[in-house]
Amino acid sequence: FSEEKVKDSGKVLMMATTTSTDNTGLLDVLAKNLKKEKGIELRWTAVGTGKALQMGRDCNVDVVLTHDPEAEDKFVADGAGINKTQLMYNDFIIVGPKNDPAGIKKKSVVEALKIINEKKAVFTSRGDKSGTHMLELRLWKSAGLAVPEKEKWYMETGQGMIETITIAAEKGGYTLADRGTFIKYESSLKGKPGAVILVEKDQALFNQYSAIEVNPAKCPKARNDLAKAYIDWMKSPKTQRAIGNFKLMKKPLFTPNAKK
Amino acid sequence: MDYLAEGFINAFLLLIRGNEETYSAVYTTVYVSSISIIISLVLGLPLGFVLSYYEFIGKKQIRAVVDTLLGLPTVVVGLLVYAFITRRGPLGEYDLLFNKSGIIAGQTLLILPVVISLSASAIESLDERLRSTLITLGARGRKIITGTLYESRFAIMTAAAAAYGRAISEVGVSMMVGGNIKWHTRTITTAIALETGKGEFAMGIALGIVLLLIGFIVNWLLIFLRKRG
Amino acid sequence: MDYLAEGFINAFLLLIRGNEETYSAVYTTVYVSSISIIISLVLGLPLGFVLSYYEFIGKKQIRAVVDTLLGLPTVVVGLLVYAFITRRGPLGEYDLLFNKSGIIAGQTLLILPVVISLSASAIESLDERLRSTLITLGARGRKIITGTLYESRFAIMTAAAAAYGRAISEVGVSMMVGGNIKWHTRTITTAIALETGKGEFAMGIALGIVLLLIGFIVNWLLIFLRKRG
Amino acid sequence: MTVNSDYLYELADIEHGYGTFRLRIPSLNILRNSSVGLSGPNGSGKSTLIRLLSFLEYPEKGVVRFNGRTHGRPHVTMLQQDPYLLKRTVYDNVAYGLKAAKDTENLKQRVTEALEIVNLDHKKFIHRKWFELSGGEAKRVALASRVILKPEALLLDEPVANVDSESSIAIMKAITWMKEEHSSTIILSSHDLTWLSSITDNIWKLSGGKLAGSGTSNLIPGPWSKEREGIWYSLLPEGEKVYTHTPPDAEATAVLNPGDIILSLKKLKDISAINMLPGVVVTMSSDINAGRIRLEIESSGRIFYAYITEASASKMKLFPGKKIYLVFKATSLQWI
Amino acid sequence: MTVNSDYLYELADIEHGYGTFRLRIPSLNILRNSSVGLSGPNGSGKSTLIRLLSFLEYPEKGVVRFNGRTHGRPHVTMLQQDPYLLKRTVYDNVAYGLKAAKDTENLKQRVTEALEIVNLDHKKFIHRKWFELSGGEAKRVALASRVILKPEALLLDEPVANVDSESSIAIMKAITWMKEEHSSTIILSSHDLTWLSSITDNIWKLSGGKLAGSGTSNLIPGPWSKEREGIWYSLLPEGEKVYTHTPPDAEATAVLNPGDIILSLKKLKDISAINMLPGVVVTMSSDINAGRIRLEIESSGRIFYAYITEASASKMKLFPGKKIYLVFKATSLQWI
Ligand SMILES: Nc1ncnc2c1ncn2[C@@H]1O[C@H](COP(=O)(O)OP(=O)(O)OP(=O)(O)O)[C@@H](O)[C@H]1O
Ligand SMILES: Nc1ncnc2c1ncn2[C@@H]1O[C@H](COP(=O)(O)OP(=O)(O)OP(=O)(O)O)[C@@H](O)[C@H]1O
Ligand SMILES: [Mg+2]
Ligand SMILES: [Mg+2]
Repeated sequence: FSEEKVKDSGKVLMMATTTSTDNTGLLDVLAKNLKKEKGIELRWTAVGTGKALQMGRDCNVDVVLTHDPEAEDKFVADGAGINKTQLMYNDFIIVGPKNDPAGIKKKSVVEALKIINEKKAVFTSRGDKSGTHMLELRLWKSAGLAVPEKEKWYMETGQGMIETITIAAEKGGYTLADRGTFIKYESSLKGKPGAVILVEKDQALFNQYSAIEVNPAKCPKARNDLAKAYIDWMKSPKTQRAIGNFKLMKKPLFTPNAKK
Repeated sequence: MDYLAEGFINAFLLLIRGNEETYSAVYTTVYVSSISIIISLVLGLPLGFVLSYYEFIGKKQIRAVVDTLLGLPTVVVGLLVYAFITRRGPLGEYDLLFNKSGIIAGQTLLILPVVISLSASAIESLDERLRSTLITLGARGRKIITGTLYESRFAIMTAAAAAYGRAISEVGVSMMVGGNIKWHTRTITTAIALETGKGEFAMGIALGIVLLLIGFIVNWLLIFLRKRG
Repeated sequence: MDYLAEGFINAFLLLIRGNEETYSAVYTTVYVSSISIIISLVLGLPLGFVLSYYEFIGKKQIRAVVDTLLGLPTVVVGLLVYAFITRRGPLGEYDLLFNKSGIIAGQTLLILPVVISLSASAIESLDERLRSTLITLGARGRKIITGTLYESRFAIMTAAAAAYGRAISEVGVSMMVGGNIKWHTRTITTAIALETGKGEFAMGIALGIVLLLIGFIVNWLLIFLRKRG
Repeated sequence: MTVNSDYLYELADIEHGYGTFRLRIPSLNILRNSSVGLSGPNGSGKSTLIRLLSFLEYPEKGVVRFNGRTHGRPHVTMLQQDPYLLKRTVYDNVAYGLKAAKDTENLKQRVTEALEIVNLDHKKFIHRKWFELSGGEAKRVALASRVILKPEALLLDEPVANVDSESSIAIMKAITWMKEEHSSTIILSSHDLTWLSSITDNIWKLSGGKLAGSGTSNLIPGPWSKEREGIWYSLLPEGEKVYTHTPPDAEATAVLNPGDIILSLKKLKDISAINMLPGVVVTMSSDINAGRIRLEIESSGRIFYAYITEASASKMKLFPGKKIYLVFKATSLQWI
Repeated sequence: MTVNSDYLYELADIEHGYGTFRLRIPSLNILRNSSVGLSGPNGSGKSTLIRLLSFLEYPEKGVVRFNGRTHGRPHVTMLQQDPYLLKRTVYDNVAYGLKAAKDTENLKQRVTEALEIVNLDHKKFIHRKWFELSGGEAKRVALASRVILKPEALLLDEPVANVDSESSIAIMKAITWMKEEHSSTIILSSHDLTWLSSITDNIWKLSGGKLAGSGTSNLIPGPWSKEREGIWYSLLPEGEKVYTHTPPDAEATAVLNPGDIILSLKKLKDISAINMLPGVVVTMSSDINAGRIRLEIESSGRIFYAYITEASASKMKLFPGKKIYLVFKATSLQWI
């Protein structure tokens, strides 16, 4: 088990993050740079935001990178984390079948949700307390609607983004997705996607990513030094530029917005 | 550790308070895996018999393939079935995807190797004199199969228990083919995966306990069939 | 359907071109599951022997519990192990989480019931005269165990194959306890889960084929041990 | 269809074997409704031949014809040497064959009868499980489950090994009854020649996979060593020599017909017979051919069979324990 | 420690059974370096007693003392009635016990010797697999794997069932050699009383789980019916009646000592003995007690054993097949 000793002696930073950062390949690029520039080895486990925060609470990681502002604030308020730092955002979209049977194309988010509710069009929900799911719940609220949990047309998939889009496409329904994953979805289907973007660029659809250090007071074994160094490095102009330049299918995925 | 205690309490509450969501998942789990196990036994036991009783060329190779399929990851089975029953697949028109019948197809595929391999092994362990006894007593064809299976009934029951265990505990097929759709195709295991993904570890444990309870009831029933001890 | 064909091609390319990531996952898978199976056999075979050879009160009940544990979902095992080895858990100080040793612990827990139940069933199917033969030939203690296991060696090998299959195909423990960390705890199955999560179904199938190849090699080796046909 | 309707079995040019063992039978016909015994040392091929006759195995070369056809499974039933009981009750074991044949009329009563035939008290045994039986009881349950089928050919491999003497008589009577009432053809193997000859029309002796004369022939196996030109000998276990003329090969087995042996109370001199072995009478038993007595004589660690008439027995005052000489010519040994 | 060093086994107040069967032995002692035979009908408890003596099972009541102690496994070895070969080669089967005892000096040679003792050609058999053997060969391999252990007590349950006559002699000699050279105590069961009495010092007869006299006693089981006051009878299979005085209960089994039977060529009149059964001599064999001949006489479907001296045998011109009468008194029947 010799290689596993590295974790204690060397500079190994353990991070819990959401699947979107991992699936897009952004972290692979950043981790390579971090190793080169700072000599820190970044290891991450990609899970839902809920699970990522729970792993932070359990002191199993040193830093978390997530995208659910409310849950993050609670995490900090509970004393599990410190120094929440905004790093970047991407945006959400509503996707659906090309022929758009409910007719939500180019509508605002709130209107689109109202129409879907009215027409009882199929809508698939992540239903997994991920950042995306939490945003969706907030959106139903701001549309003045109760979450249609028990409606037949409202399907909770309890799965990842790709699966949820896939299910929506199979069922000819709509869903809320992050742009990065959707680009990935499009690319894997080689230009014959079962769903297309119908609603986008709405202010309400911004998706903020933040990093939080796990509280060293609660987790004495956590490598807070590395966590701090990592966040500082993420905030640095060079890294911020790298985030902005990261592209998939020639489309940028994330917009850096760390405060100087 | 807290999760464990909390999990036990939750499991208790779920069952006592009659949590509707949980009962729906329990129903789906039992329904889907019971049908899968029945289909697998009906198909698998005769195949296991053939694979152990007769001598033919390639027998060992087939046996190695079946034993290899014991290590088929559930996600891969899920993917395979998905490829066939997706709308754009060859069986797309039957609307199996995201339905219980899709899960049943996948689980059957998954546990068929278990039934075949373990029943073949059970029949191989039988006394060599059984074959000649059945034949000299005048058994033919189907009678030889049923007679042989009956002689190895205790080991066959273990094979069935192992296959059932694999069916109720698998998550890859149910997730990929069933889609974990609430009230419809959500099984206990996909619910566990979901809760765990949400970070609700105690709830995951609680559902795990519920699943084990189901398994225990099934195995307890089997004990009454194993009269001889 | 397209991605099945594509999957085959990809599997071929992965292996031929010597994809480093894939080899790392292959190594982790083989390393972790080999150690798990060895530990499980060392612990499980004697327990299986005790559970079938001796008569004692509660034997049937224990057997029912073991058979129930065959249906333990991998995620639940993952959660259990997590609860113990999380930094705040009783074994937190040993730093097992997100390490191979944690996965090994979880897989061992997962496949131990398989080894116990199937080996107990194998020993139960043995001729009743074996016991008195070993005793009258002067075997005592450990010699009786090894003698008995040797007599049921073909069925025990099937038990081992089934347990190995369960270990290399499981994803819940590796994901929850190992964390699917690239170059480190990523196994083939967690890689498949990742690729599938990304929608890279062809890649998922490709990795599944790689996994099956490993299983096939292992089972092919076992065939040479099964001399008698 | 049948070439010769007198024969139930016709075997031609049979060859069959495992490992180094070969059963070779150029020709053997078995008359319908006869009872044939098989004897011979361990490993001589009795069970192998019985398996071929019951169509459990098919010979590598040659054919076994049953009623002129090359298969006969439904009309033949066989009791293995080391029978196996199904893991069921005695009743279910005995009834199994009839149930398999869907012939379930009066089942209970027929099972009861079959148990009585093998001398088992049905009240005591019918509900026992397969493992609740002693060795001889298990053997008899297995026999009952064959007898109940009333087959055209009944093949029994050592039916009375492990069986007590009273049940042996009962089984003997049951077999005779099967032969007479149901016209069954009976083929039996046994090491108990007394029992076997009391029930069979004739006995075939097997040795090393070959038919070595009929009846209770004596076998003298090699190796043969040269004593002088034209005279070879084989050593008996305790050192006496049996002489013959040049054997076909040094490992050949010779057959000595019991009828060719002369018994003498004294050592004879100046006679043409070269073999003169000292022996002790072990048992005397009545032969099925009335008026003849079968003797088992131990000589130099080997049992020889010989026949004697009742008249000469009382003239010679022969009784078990008496010392006598076995006299026979070198040319009496025949090669197989 | 040992109370009486002459006895290897001391059994007191033994009770043991399965289902409805009970073995009850109030007392039984077995002399060191003796050879004891067990006979009796199927299901009489021979194998059960042998399992107790080999410490494979422990009695429900009472104790089996071996050298004064209540356990003796390492010094005792037993051959089951229906032996099981380990799934290995013949060599590994025979060598297994010595390897288990870590006594591996000269192993190869000792295995070879053990095979020769049971009359198996080691060159032919040593490398065979367990399934490449005929019934009698398998039995002898199992026997060889016991004999090789040279135990203090050697228990053999029907060692010569399925074994050919030449090997029976070889086994008989091997057992005698074990007894003489290794001071082993030998306990054997068999249905072949001729063979058994040629090798044992005395034979215990079992019937329904009880010791029913020693030697080759005749057993007459119930049920008993009342003929008239003080006279009851039991029916033999073919209708003859055996008379006795009032039995203890209607199901009791009576023992008739062979020495109490008088043989007569004619039906006798006006004698005090009430029983006069017609019978036919089946076999005559020499008894280990020289000068005595053991007779098996069939009467009414049952075999009776009787003894006769050589002198009276030749006076009566007795030979197998002869019709005679068995004469004995009602009071000769004893109850067990
Ligand atoms: N499966 C097998 N593989 C190899 N050799 C075998 C096999 N079965 C039997 N033999 C050999 O074939 C020969 C004949 O066996 P068979 O059982 O016919 O003898 P048998 O006359 O019935 O002897 P027994 O009196 O001991 O029952 C023996 O030498 C035996 O060792
Ligand atoms: N496991 C068992 N359960 C119930 N009854 C049994 C069991 N084993 C033996 N018996 C019965 O116990 C009695 C004695 O059996 P045992 O084997 O000692 O007889 P045996 O004298 O050796 O007979 P055999 O000559 O047939 O070998 C028989 O009536 C048998 O049916
Ligand atoms: Mg045989
Ligand atoms: Mg017995």
